[in-house]
Amino acid sequence: MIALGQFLEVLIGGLMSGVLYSLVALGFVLIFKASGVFNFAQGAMVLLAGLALVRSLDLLVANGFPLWVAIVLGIGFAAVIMAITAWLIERFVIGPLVNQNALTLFMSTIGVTFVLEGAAQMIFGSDVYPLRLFPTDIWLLFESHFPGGILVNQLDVWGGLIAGILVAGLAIFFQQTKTGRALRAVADDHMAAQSVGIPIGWIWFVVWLVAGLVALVAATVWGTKLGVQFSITFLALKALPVLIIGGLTSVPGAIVGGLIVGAGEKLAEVFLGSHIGGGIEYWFAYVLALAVLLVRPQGLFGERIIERI
Amino acid sequence: MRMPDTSEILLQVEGVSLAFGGVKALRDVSLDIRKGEIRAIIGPNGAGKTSMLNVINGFYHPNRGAITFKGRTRAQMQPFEASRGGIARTFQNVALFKGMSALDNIMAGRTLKMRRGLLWQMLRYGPALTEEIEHRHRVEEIIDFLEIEPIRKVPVARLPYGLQKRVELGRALAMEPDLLLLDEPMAGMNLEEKKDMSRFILDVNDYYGTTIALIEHDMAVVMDLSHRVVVLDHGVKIADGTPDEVKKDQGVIDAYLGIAH
Amino acid sequence: MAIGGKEARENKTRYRKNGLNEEDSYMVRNKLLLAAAILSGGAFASPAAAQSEQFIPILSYRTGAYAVNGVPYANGVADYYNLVNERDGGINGVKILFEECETGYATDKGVECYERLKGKGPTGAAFVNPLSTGITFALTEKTTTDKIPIITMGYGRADSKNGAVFAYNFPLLGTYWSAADIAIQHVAKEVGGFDKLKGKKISLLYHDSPYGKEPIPMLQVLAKKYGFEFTPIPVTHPGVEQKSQWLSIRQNRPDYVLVWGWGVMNGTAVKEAAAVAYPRDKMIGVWWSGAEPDVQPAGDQAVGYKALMLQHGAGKFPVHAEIEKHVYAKGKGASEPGKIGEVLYNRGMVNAMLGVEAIRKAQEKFGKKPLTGEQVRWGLENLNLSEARLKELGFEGMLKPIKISCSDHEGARDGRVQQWDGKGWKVISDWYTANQSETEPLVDEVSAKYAADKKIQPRDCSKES
Amino acid sequence: MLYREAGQFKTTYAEDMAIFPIRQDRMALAILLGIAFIGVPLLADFDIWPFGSDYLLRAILLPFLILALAAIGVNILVGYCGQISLGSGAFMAIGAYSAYKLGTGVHIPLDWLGFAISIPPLPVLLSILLGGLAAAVVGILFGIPSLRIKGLYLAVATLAAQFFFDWVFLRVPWFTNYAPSGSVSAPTLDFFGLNVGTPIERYMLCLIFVTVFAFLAKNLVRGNLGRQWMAIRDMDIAAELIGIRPLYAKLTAFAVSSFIIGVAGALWAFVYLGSWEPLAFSIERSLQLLFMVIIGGLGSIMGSFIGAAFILILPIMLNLLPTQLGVPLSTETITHLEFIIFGSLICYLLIKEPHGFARLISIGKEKLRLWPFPY
Repeated sequence: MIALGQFLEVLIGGLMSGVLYSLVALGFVLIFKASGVFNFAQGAMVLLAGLALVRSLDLLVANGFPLWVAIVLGIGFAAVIMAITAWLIERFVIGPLVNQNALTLFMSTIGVTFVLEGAAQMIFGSDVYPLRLFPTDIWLLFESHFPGGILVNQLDVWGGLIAGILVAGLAIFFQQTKTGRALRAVADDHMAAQSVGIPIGWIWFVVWLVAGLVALVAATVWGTKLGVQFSITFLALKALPVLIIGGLTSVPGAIVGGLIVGAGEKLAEVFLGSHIGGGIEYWFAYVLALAVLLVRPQGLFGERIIERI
Repeated sequence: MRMPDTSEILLQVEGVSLAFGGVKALRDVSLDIRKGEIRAIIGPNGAGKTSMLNVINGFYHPNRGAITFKGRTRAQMQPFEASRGGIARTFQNVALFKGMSALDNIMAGRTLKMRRGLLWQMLRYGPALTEEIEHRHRVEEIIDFLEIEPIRKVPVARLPYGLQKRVELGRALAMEPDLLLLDEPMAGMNLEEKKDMSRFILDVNDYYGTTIALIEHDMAVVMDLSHRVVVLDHGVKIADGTPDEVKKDQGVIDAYLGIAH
Repeated sequence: MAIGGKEARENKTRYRKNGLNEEDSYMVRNKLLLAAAILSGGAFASPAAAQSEQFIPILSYRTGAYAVNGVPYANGVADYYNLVNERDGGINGVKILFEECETGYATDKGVECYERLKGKGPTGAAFVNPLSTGITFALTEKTTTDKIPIITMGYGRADSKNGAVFAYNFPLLGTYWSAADIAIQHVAKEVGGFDKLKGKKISLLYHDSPYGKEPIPMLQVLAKKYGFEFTPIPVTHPGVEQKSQWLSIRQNRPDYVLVWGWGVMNGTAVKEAAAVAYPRDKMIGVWWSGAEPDVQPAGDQAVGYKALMLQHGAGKFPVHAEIEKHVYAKGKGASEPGKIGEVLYNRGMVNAMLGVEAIRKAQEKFGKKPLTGEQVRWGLENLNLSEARLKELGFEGMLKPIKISCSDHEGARDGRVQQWDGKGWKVISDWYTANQSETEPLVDEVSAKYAADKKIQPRDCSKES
Repeated sequence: MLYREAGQFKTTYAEDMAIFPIRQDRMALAILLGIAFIGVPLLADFDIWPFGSDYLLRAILLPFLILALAAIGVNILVGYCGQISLGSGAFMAIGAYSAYKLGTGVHIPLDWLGFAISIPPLPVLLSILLGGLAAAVVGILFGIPSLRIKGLYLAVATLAAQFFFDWVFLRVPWFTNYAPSGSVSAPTLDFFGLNVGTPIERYMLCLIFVTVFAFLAKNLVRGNLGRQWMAIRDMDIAAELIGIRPLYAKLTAFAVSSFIIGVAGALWAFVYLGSWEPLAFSIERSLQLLFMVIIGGLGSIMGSFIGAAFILILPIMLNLLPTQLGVPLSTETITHLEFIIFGSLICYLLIKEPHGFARLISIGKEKLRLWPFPY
């Protein structure tokens, strides 16, 4: 008999972890939506952003800057690094590869992943760097109702809040700003967008920049959770099923997909894993994604694929 | 012009309707195609011509109606039923296999006739080799017929549009079809190419006795080639008859002139 | 290439017939080497090595998911070799030539590195130390064929303690089975005796790889013997996501959690333990889960966390002063000076020292010249470091005496327990010695099975000198 | 002037359909095979550098041959049939572990039925081939979703196979014969009484496998089945309408591809690694194989070889070069530089020639044919 308290606790913990996956998945969605590029480098971008942030932060604090100044400057510095990265990627990789098939583009982003991983570690070091931007204490809720209460980590709550703000911000960006609207036009048909005078190179730069900033946000949360280190790049693999379940082109899909994956895999691991050997969360999300695709080949929120001839 | 010898009906479409969401592509259309004839389907853009071909070869499944092919009636065709039953087609926007040579494209049309299994093919020896050579002979006949010998090994993506259309016709012919559906075989061609293509169509009809249904915009071509013409407009059949009859039909004239009705 | 081939062939036959002296043949070989090097763009040519150098490969990982732990270790190894070269002019005058190769903790890269470096130097690799249990498994057979000892200090396959079967494997100072036994001994001590273990719950949080799985059979044996409830909990490589594991732990409330992690998994385990409020002082890491990078990022959350010590811990000893004097003062140090004396740095140093001492031992028998792997193996098997010798070397207080023999390739199986106080590691226990009566039956059983599978005729250790 | 086909007339279709219809190509292939089958063993036999040391054979040629074989398998699925797969590593693992089980004897106790299935250890060759077969069966199973899921969605779906099988071989002790560490080692490589042990013997073994499978694969892709695969790849709807069954074409591609990948996996485990764990067939391996076929050339058997050589050897070269040239760089920097240069080169190649080395070669050949005239 599964205790309700434990079930709720795992469910909540899972949903929260899921939101953290969504933070990474969001970056994928943005780039895929605007340029049809399946960006494997998102994980490496999180690493780069995190390293740039934490290293500059350490340096500033060591030089006597007050913490809040250091944080603002550090985030600014990391944002600049992401902007440079976005420009380089657009200029030297994605720009020249326009109109290539999806597989070639996908592989080129793996190439970019190698470059980013190498460069980030060469410039900023390959140690583990602690980052403490958010509280990591815990709350125990409903202790009167359940023995031991329901454990909630404050960091997860912060992660959820930030994801919410991020999605809202992106929605405003897409709906209200000129660049955002141009971006949606490019996403629909980049040839047509180009012909009405939307500078496509600029738009793609903006998209990669936004994805880079999303990576920076993800890095603040994940860096606090794990410490900024190479292993953060593995998050890309955690975000893939989130993406597929939500649909490659849907921002809300990335969030919902994250919630489903997070809750699903934690529940499966805790309640099923103990019976069949443990470690099933390693593949559970992917099998779930496969199952979703069999029912809806475009993911839950993806645009329907219509075949014509 | 030679008239078809029989009035035997090869394919009969009865009361077919097709809708995508709210858009009605075909509304209660009936038509028949007789064995050995060249049947033209014409109409303004968006009239539902291509949809009709798609219904005939099973790519679209109509919401209502029945299709009788070679005496068997069904609510809808399946692509494999159609191809196995001997319906071949070409496409409005050339649908060749871009990465393959002209020869391989046409050879692909022989798939249904090739029997040897995976293991023999892997060895490419004995029966598999014999079969491959035998079909190569047939395909070379088609290549000769379409006068595309020099380009047989060229990847089709590199061929000019006119030749691509010809290769596509070759691929359809390789299936040795009983019914050949041609979707705008002359679109985008110059006069010279149109003449060639018209000749091939007539020859196919003549020489192999293949029944042909074609969609074409060029009225002169349609009137010259076809035995009977059906006219669609906004998914509705508005006329059906010999070229001369259709030409005089007031509804057809209005439709083409865009008069509201 | 064809011409070169013919020449060499002629050379070989001439050598056989006329007894061409070795030097001439070496020259011809060098010429060929040069020709071939030019033909292949020079990429495969080995630089002509001086005749009097002993080559030692370093298989390290300074990048990737495990770099955090790989870097200090590799630094310790390199610094010690440099110390021997700078201070003593080599091992009895034989300089150490060493080269690093990056494995990234990946098995296939490890195999490539081994193949790349095993033939370097005048006599080939003296020994190899892959710092990865996975690579150890992959190399075990190859090193036996190539006659190169594989030193796996504190890791590797536990059954290779049996030198009669594993002639070339040396899991020095302690295998995982010894570690498991020591950990349980410490738990028993904390709960007040082995009889109190009955009914206790002990979980093993392990890296899901051969490394993490090694202790399981030993712990199962111990669980049966002492009647505690043993639960293995796997963590998938690389170990960044452990929430569900710790939520389970929170529900099951085991009395102790043993941590068998590496790289990011260790730090994450500490943080997640804090996140579910599992007491850190009920966690005991293996000696690979008890270094500074594992606890420092967690800050205060790590206070109280315990880990086994592979004899040594952190801290500076006389040998460190020597290294600072002879290596760092000359600007040849590999590490940031502040990190000298960290746990993994010290372990790298100990590892290098044992290798060097084995070579020194072998030189007693084979002469003061570069030795082959096979000769170094003899040195390892007859290595006997007394308290006095350790003091001479500057390792007093870090290590206990070690004596290796044919039947005991482990040499010593002692350990202590240390605890993190937020700033540094503090030794909190006395010495434990793994109980051989517990480990030995398992070693015999598993190594006998290996010998049968591989059709190895075990050596008769009573006949070895 | 060397590369002309003028004067080479084909009088039968059989001649025209030969595997290499142009004489010069045939000669080049003969020379290549001659070097591979006779030259390398001879050089190695006489201890002539670079074959005197095992490095080139054991650390370069052996993995090259095996990964080239796997790349051929991946190319059949991705390059010829157009179904993107990121799960190739899993199929290598299935081949490896199935071959291991068959080579060491299978015992399935079915107590609830009152009997047990026992198969004695099979000969190594048979185990390897059956390992391939097991991979083919699982390949078919995981190929079924391809009927509905397309493109990158399919690619991610195939990751399910990758991660699931990683886990299975890690978690189910039956597959590792209950080895406590979960690491298993290959049975003795005994081929019809011949023990394959030395590097050169291992090399010859893999060479034979690769040559045979490359020819079989070449025959398949230029036959009827190959045309069906390419038709599905280029335009699946049109293919269906001319009578190609997508189900049959896709599943045969999955089966043949997985079979070859499975055999390669068994060779990787048995012949190259000797002892292995599931991490040897991780997602990195899948990505590496995909790189090989894309850089080498999608839809080209020859390209699989070139791609394998490039992707395998380039990083090693980059890693070796600074040490060889005596550039004083730390291992760390070298490795980071290796990453950066390797990644940049990948991007550069994809931009310069998205169709890979195979296309470069065919362009080169065409130029050579016309040489010295520009066109």
